[in-house]
Amino acid sequence: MSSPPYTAEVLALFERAPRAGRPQAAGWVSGEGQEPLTATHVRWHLLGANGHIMDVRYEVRGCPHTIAVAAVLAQRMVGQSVAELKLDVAAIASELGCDMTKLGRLFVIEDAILRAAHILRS
Amino acid sequence: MSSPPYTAEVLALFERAPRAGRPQAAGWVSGEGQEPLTATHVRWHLLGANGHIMDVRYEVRGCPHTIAVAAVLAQRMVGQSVAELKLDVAAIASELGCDMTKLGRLFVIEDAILRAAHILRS
Amino acid sequence: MTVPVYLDYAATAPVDPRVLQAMAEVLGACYGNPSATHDQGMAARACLESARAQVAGLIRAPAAAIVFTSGATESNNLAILGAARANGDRGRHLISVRTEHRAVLDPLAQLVREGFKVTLLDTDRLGRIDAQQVLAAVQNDTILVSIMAVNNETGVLQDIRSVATAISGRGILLHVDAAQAAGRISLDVAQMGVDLMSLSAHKIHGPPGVGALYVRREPRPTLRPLLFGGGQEFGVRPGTLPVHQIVGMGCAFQIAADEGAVEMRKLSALRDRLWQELQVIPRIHLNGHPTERAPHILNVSFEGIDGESLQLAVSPLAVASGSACSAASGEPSYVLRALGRQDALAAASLRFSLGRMTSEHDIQVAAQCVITAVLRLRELAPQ
Amino acid sequence: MTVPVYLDYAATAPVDPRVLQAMAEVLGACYGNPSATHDQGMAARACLESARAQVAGLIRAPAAAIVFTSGATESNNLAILGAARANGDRGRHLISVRTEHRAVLDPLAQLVREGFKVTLLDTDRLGRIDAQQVLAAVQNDTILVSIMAVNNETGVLQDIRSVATAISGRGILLHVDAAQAAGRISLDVAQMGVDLMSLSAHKIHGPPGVGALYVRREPRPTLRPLLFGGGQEFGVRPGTLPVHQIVGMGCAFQIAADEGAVEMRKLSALRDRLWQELQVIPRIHLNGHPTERAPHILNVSFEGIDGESLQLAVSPLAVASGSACSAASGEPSYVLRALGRQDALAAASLRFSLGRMTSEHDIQVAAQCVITAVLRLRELAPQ
Ligand SMILES: Cc1ncc(COP(=O)(O)O)c(C=O)c1O
Ligand SMILES: Cc1ncc(COP(=O)(O)O)c(C=O)c1O
Repeated sequence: MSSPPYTAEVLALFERAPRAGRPQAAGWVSGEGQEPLTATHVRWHLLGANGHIMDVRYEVRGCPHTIAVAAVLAQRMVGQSVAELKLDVAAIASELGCDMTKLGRLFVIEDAILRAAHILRS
Repeated sequence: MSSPPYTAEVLALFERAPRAGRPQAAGWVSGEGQEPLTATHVRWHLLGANGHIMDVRYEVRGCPHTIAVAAVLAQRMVGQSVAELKLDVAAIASELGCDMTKLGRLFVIEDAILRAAHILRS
Repeated sequence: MTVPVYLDYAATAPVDPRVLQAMAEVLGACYGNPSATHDQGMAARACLESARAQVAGLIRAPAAAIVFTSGATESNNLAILGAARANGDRGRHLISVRTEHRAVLDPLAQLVREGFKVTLLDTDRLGRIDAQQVLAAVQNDTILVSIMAVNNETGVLQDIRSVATAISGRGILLHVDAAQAAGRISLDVAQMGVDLMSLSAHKIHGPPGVGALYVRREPRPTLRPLLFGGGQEFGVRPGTLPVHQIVGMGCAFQIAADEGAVEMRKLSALRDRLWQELQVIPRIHLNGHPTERAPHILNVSFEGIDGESLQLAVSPLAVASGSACSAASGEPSYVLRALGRQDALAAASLRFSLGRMTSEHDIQVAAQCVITAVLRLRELAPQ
Repeated sequence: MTVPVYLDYAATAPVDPRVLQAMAEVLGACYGNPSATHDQGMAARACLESARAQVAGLIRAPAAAIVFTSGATESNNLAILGAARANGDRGRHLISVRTEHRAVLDPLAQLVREGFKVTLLDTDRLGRIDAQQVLAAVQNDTILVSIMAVNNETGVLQDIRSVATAISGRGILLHVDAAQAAGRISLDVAQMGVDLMSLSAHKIHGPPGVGALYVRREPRPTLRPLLFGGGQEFGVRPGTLPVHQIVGMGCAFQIAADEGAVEMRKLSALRDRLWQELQVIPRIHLNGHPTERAPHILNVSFEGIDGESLQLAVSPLAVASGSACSAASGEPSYVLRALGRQDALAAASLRFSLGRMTSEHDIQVAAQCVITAVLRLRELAPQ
């Protein structure tokens, strides 16, 4: 009765999960985020050069919205300046029609990205 | 749920009501019985000769069992001695499969007969 | 034996073939528990929601105000027990009418056992109450008034709207048992000022075993459920929803909305015709109000004969001698007694109730059968 | 899109075509309110009584011990609320189990609000309780023990007979929710020593919206009704009886009596086959007892993945991730948590439930779909 069906966009992102994966090459940095209640777990991989993000990969154990938000963020991060990352998880979640009670677990994505970006900066 | 359907015999007696009617000829005596709760009302007509019952008629306002019991009694009375009338209403009622909670109103028939017989005797 | 003439539509009306069709389709195809989130569950839910809108439509309510139940008996119980138990801290007094259906009177009796007080109003000889009577019965702690729209034995209408107006502004809930009203008279819950309304499917050619309770949205009366477990129907009525039944009810209500006006005219003409034909019998009495009544019911008392013998003599007709619900008990109808009929006369009464399949021929056969029966039984009786 | 594979029979099982046929016949012909005394009423009553005998037959009860209701939810409520309220003067304590259906737990919670005390027993990790546990929980004023025969999420069986033996002679009523048991395991109320048993039609290919409560004859437990008005069903459950629904239930129960043994063997073979196929996935866990369970349910937890994503990934299958009743809430199943599964693992579980129309092909499609989904989601997750 409660949860609305997923939007077509979420469904497509869930099914394809673009840029998902574990990079094997050298030069990538990684950060993690976890939320124990739902066992959501995100590992974020960044490839940086000249203070900019050159490529992104991610691994997710999480609900369809977590996967979809991760996919959108991964797409949008490429080319961004590491110094001024724009990571509005809440905005993307609402773009995707996600139930806002899920925000707690979605911030796990931000945690992972920020940790990876921190390594990149330092 | 409660009241059983009527037996075939009761149905036949109800439909034909043999000997029912109001005699017009002279020589008949009549008696009445009434039960106010159900408005049961019986009028009994006897034609006697030599201390015996020669013929019987009756009028009834009453339930199907009252009509059936009256019809059976009317039949059986013909030929009986007025001095030793056999009027077992309860036995006839049970022969006819009648619900015994109805006995109260069936005795109205006896009342009517006894009154008619009383006139016949005196 | 010929097929008996069925004139007991107020007890239950045979399912309309279109309803049957709609139900068979659901049973054959759209299975799935409407609470489940998979495709079949969702298909079932879609059927359910469109039926909810159809039921709501007939009484001009929003769909979300409809709670499905197992019938008007349950709806009445949910409305009365549910509202009283949920509002017992606000007040302990309820008002209703002596001629209500058992499914209203018996829950009220249960409430009395639970410590509530109930005032039952007397009707006039024509079966009507008026709004001032209700108002006069209101106490400080009155929480609910329950009044039927159409009486199931006599067809008499109550003026619900004027009752609503009389008691408004006091926080008193108004419940209406409309089991015999839906599809027979036009209903508009908002305009009538009703908070709770009980509906049944099988009285208007839907399936038996399904009904609904209209529960006003704003302000929404609080109800204590009768059943617990599952959370369906806004938490008010749990249990796996019988989608085919509900779709059948929706279909029957849709048909009533589309064709009701024409049907009402047809039924009242046939009913008047029957009454006309019966006039050859002397000493008969119409029970209930001569004009303020629903089109599908005619209730007549016959002087000078026994009720049980009357019933047997008219057995080629399927008619009721009082409400179907009290038929088993053999007691003369309490509704007719409340209208002032003596026991014996109340027992010697017939309720003819008409429906979609009733024909002119049915009416003629019925009139002839009753005339013969009554005249013969009178002939048999002492003058 | 291809038609999804339906493996949610424990939520609701599509109506058997023979049942549909029997219902359509009643709806089309044998109309009449079974309380009415005219011919149609009597025809309706005859249908009703033969269905009552069919339902009774499956649990080897006398027909007069069967009370028809709107489903097992109502039956459970009537048994639990009804017995407690009627026996509240004798005692105020009830015993049940943490893994019962909501339609048992929620009425118990209502009784707590009414001043009763309830002990909920914990199961072992395989979902079982034993009779000694029940006996140990008995108090001086225990009036009712309610234990389900077959769990709706895991299929685990409880040994009802040994519970009955353990508590016998103390005047404690034993209620069994057999909604998932009828037609799936053999039942004999006398031999089991049961006083009250809840049954549902739609779990074994009968229509939804109808059920029954078995009420032992001698000694007959007293029950306070939930609904009032009309006197039907021995005064325990009023309302116009939905004859077509009841005939459908009777037909479904008759089929189960005739074909149940063969069907149980078929279902358990298919269920074992599914479990076998799923073995290619590492780190999966069977929920519930490996042998003491009904043939139609398989419940499996998958480590390392998110429950909601699992559900979406297997959406070509109609399966449940927990009970249909708790599906809407989004909470991980309380039944699986009671068996000791952590929240995340409980959420990443699927209940496959099989029925009459399940084929080998369905099982293969389902296994392949689940294998692909689980392996993909694990691939996506951080290692
Ligand atoms: C006025 C009225 N209320 C309630 C009911 C009960 O309806 P249901 O048979 O749907 O329970 C009936 C019919 O018996 C009725 O006529
Ligand atoms: C164990 C159990 N009890 C009770 C019920 C409720 O049955 P019904 O849908 O007939 O109300 C169900 C099904 O949802 C069940 O599985």
